[in-house]
Amino acid sequence: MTSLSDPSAPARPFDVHGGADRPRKTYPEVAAATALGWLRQMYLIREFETRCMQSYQDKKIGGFCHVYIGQEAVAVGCTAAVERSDPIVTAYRDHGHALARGMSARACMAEMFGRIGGCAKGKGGSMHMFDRANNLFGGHGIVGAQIPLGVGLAFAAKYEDEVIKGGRSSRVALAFLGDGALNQGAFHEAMNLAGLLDIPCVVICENNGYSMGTHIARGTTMAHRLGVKGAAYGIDSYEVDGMDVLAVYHEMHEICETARRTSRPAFVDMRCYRFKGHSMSDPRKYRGREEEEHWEADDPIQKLREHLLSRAVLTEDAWKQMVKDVRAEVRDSVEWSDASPAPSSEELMRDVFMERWGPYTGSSQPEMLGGAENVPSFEAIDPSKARTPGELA
Amino acid sequence: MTSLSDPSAPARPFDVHGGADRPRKTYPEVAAATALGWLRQMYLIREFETRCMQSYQDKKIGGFCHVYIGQEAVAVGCTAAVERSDPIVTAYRDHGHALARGMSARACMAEMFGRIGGCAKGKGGSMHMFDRANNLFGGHGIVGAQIPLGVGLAFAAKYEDEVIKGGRSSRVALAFLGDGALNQGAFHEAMNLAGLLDIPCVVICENNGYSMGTHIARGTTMAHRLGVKGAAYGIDSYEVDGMDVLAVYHEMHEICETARRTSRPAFVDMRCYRFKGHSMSDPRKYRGREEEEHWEADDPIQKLREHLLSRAVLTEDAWKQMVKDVRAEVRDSVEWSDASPAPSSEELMRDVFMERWGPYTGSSQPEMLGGAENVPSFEAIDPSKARTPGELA
Amino acid sequence: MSTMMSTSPESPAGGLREIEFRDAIREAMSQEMRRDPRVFLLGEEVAQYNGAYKVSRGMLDEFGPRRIIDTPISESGFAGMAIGAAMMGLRPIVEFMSWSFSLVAADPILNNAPKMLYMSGGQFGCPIVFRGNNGAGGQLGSTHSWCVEGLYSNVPGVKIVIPATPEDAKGLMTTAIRDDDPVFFLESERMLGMKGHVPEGDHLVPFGQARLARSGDDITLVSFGRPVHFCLEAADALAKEGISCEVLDMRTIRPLDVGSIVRSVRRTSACVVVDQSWSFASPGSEVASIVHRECFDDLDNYVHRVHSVDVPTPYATNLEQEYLPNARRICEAVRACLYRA
Amino acid sequence: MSTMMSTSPESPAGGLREIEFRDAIREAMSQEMRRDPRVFLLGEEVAQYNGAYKVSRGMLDEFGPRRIIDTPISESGFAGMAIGAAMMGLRPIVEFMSWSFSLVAADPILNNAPKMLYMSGGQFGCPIVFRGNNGAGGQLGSTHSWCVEGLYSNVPGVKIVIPATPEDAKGLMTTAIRDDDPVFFLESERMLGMKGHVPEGDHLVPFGQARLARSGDDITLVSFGRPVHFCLEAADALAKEGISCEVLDMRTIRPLDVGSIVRSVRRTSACVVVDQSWSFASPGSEVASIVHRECFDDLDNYVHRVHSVDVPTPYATNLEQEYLPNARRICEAVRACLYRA
Ligand SMILES: Cc1ncc(C[n+]2csc(CCOP(=O)(O)OP(=O)(O)O)c2C)c(N)n1
Ligand SMILES: Cc1ncc(C[n+]2csc(CCOP(=O)(O)OP(=O)(O)O)c2C)c(N)n1
Ligand SMILES: [Mg+2]
Ligand SMILES: [Mg+2]
Repeated sequence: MTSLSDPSAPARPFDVHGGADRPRKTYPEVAAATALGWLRQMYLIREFETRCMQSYQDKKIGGFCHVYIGQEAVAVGCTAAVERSDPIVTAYRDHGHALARGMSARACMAEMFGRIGGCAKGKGGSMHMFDRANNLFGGHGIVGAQIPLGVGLAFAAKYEDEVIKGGRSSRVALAFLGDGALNQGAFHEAMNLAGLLDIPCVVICENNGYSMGTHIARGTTMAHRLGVKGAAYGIDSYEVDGMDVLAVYHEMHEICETARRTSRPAFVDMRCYRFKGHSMSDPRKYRGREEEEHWEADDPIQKLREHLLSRAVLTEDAWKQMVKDVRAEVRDSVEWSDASPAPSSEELMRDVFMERWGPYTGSSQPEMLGGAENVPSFEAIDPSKARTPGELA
Repeated sequence: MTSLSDPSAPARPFDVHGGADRPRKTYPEVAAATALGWLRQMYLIREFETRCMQSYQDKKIGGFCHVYIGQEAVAVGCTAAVERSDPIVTAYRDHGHALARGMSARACMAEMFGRIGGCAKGKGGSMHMFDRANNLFGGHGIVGAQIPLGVGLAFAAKYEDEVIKGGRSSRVALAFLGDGALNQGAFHEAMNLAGLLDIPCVVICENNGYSMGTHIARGTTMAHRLGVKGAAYGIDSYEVDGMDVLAVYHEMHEICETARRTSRPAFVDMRCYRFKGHSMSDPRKYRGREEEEHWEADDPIQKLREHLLSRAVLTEDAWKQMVKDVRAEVRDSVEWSDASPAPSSEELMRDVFMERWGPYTGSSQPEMLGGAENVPSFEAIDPSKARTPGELA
Repeated sequence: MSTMMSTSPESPAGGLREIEFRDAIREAMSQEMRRDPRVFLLGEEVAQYNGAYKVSRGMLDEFGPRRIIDTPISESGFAGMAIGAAMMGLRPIVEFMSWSFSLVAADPILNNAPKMLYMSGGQFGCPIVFRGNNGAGGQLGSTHSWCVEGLYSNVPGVKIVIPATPEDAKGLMTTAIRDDDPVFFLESERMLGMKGHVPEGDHLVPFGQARLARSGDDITLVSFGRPVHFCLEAADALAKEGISCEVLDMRTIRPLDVGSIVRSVRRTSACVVVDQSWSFASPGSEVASIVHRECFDDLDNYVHRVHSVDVPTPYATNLEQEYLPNARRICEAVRACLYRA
Repeated sequence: MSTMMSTSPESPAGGLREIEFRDAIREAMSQEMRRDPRVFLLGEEVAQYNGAYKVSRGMLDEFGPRRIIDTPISESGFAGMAIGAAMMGLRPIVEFMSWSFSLVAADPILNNAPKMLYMSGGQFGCPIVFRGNNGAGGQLGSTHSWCVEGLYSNVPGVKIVIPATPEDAKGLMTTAIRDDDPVFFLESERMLGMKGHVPEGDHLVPFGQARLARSGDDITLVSFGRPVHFCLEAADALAKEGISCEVLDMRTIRPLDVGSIVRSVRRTSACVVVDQSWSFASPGSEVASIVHRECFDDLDNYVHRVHSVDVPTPYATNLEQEYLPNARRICEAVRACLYRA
């Protein structure tokens, strides 16, 4: 990682011509099983997203669909660097985070198919992947809106640890955002709050160089030195190579452990690239094929695969088997989603209020915040009553 | 001025213990008439605000009333540093800017009295001083909201000069804000836009150390080095001593001329202090009398007065005369406002739409933007017609 | 099965003790904070300054800075932060110094809080209370006088509470804090100093049950929040003309106690809605539309409506008075509705 | 004295040329930009990308980057900036990629633009057009499917335009750009590809004049924007049952052509409002309330209303279809209103 907090560090222009030729640091190896696990996860995301694109063409998926191809190392490396009890939140390009966090391909795919088997019963859609059991607090569709939420997650974790349990702050939250979200007021206000109140939220800008068709330098001042965006709030900033899962894991582990220990926020300029268009309708005319090829040559999956092959942690046969397994898993998710019923008409009215329908406990019993006595809700007023003529007394 | 763009400059804690003991730069003298004019303007503001406080006690002024006492050098020095054709916009603590820009004490006072003679016919109130003839685009009540407006003023001036007239950008806009407004998303978005689009807006943070009862360090990260707030957008930042009108004038003149020449924004940390409470209801328990006395010893009016006395530009007699004149002017503004009628009932419905009532031309014929052909409005639809049963054909 | 209590100043249903509206809100917050460590308060000037309007006076001393939290002027940021905390299971109370300042936070409070449960398929609720001054204060001008119920009540997934008495302020605030869903709690700067009998200890007033503020036979006045008092004033004046007004204080407009309105209007056959928000697409228009639907054959005249005038809020005191609903305009509407104009 | 034209596809009142809805909007913008150098367009992806929905396709080429301006994702910032520019006398057109993203800009668009003239006592107007997609697209989910007229129409000082045909899109956009006041122009992603006859050259449609989309005798359907087409679909179906529907396309809801509604309802004695916003405190409730007021003695039944269901917008296609107003639900409402259910 390059600490960006030192503002006298040389400016680095956003590297539109790919990371392949960049000088690389070397990182410590990780256990074989861990590395193979990452490879499988990254490949699962890649395959999954490929199938999403196809299913979108097949009109099984509606609305907006933003695939994560090219950025797999970021979600996989970041989630590996923290505990599952550390809450995370992200934007609408969220399938990768969901799968990396442990959501089943079935629940994720069925959500996009708009089926009852989806993580949000088909009511959220592609941009809104939520997974309570895995502490994924959603994908969010409004650019920047999830950043204050992420700060709130870290605030709550710290509050629970310190105020309710009387112990020490033990968790960090990860808030992911795209580079385009840097220019929303929500980013600014959230960063200042985190810096001011010592909130251990790690704000990760997945800097893929573009917000839709806009190159970062056309939308964001100081795009070549994003560290100033953290420095403005006294928050330590780091640059991380998001095309290399080993780099992501090691750097993020150190950053997150520092945040955990000091109970301070951090800001990460995570350099990466989306290989596909912004969404399904984007012909990518705003960038050259040459630029894309440079970045494709830096494919995080290929790179890890070759690395593991070269270290004999992986064999060609094992890889083939992995490919086969992952493809089967993704195919299964499609078949399962096809078979999953659409949500019933009652679902239309459900989940508007807690008191009326109760929280969803379909797939997993959520861990509630501990420490607080279990306060019984005030006797519920059925809102349906309020809608029909009642009695005065 | 201290350029804050060099981030390796030493941090300067916000100087709660007054500017009186600070080392001072010396600035070139200005013409006697100019200096005397500033003294009179500053003293006019002081007297005017003192009468506002009294009139508020007398219940002649309602709503919120935020006086400018202590900060007079800022409005006077800044408006002196630019042309009257350079548009300005500010927040709700706006009487000083209005008077410095040339609004009559009568129009300003009558506005607060809620009378038809007020600059906005009594419909705006203390927080909303507008003066088209003097290119004052309002005081604005929502913290931070005026900053994007200010950027828009500069944008429009440049657009008119360059796109419509085909010439060169010739004006700057001044956007004033309080230190508390630094933490609104509007500040962030406006700064990024100005930096990105080369908009010659000078953003002036009147850093009086407090937003209501909150010391800047309790609300704003990096309060001791606000230059980072400009640097985050690639905008040159400056610190200026706002308790010294000579300093304000000279520094702001240079800053604004640079902005004008380069068509670039600038950010100014204008160090000052409000001698009174946030508004009429503030007992100022959040700061010590000692701190206040330190700052009061740095009174910008006293300082200029003594400076001019020492240089024999001013005599004690002339000062007494000035005091007398100003007091008479302020007294007159109160009497005039007392005599001004309340707005008639018709004013309640007027000025909601242009087409219906036409623009206000009461006191001055506003200069419209030149260059564009004078496009006649589409034949007006009287909204009152739409509110009563009409005819189909 | 809903019940409506008559609480007039003569019959201190709230007990003998009289406290201010602001104290009633504070008492509810403090009692709930003692009861449940997940509850905390944040907002501008709520802690060291004791609240811009002294609603939170003394709370910092009792609960300390970890639970009574001063924020910068970043409504969007701290509203969003509180929503995140609520998703984790905390129960934040967010003070907007004024609801007029909530427009900069419209996205988190309208796009996140009310939709989180639905978008997540029931996984993440949002037990949060947003509260602050709403409606015109005294001459605060165009930007500071919002009646946000005119805007926000269109949105499903929130409960909107507008208390009119100190007793209800406490009872509804307690209910709001214990509620598992987002609640918008709308106070009035003009009423914070109003005194009333307020029960000590636990006091809960359910949502969706109107209060019978005055019973009468000739016409039903439907209102909520501060204008309830204008209705009572008008009812007094009209009584002298022989017109007997029933005044319903809705207390919450989401949910709305349609049953109580309908039952009253079926009896009186006439209805005036008094709503301080602007008229177009307001809670008042909704009530009118509902009453026409439910009481179509009972009504002797269409539902008359009294609102703030459809212009930005003027500063001048005479214009502001003309702008706001007031007893005079209510009396006129009642007479017109009863064909006595 | 207002006039309403019948423009059905059979009678090409708009001329022979057929173009898409998006082209009609662009044509109005381009013509006005040629005519008046003060007009410019800004927003996300409007220039180099040719518009996220291709409404501004080719405009960068014609007008250059000084007048077709790409912005960062800073709705509050660029809306405020454009308002400042409008105060200076320019005439900005601000594209929100979707009105759903305007919530982060609620303060500038509701607190500044509509109040500037009033707060300044008539000194500074705000001639600005905000435009973009409004309402549900196809399965865009809870945060991206706002019908902002449900919220924003409560506010005085803005004009709200919701065109239903390409011809009107051009005519109303031209009027909007020449208007001296702030205009919210609400398009629908679902209709951008719709083709229609659109006059070449100057084409202005006045605000506050409804369009008679179909004439009929038994009942008046009042609608605006996309649901107008659902009404026409329902009217076709109901014609087979012997029910003759008049369909009014309001075109603008602020100002609202009350006269045309009233005249029609006085003749038909029955009215259904179809409004895709949520029901509570919506334009639909306002229309219902007004019709009850103006036609109290003419109505055979209360005004029936069809809205989106009062829940956050669901993603699943079957739920979204149930959620939105549609021809089936309109037919049911019409039959119920005419006691034919
Ligand atoms: C407030 C808001 N404005 C606009 C949009 C439309 N929009 C969706 S994604 C996007 C681009 C975001 O780019 P970036 O943040 O870089 O994320 P990436 O797509 O690269 O992951 C835009 C403009 C939105 N969803 N929310
Ligand atoms: C968005 C918003 N939030 C809150 C307020 C209430 N408020 C008015 S002034 C103020 C303090 C502002 O302090 P600062 O910006 O430093 O200006 P100063 O009063 O010192 O001139 C606050 C919180 C407001 N007007 N707008
Ligand atoms: Mg990006
Ligand atoms: Mg200040």
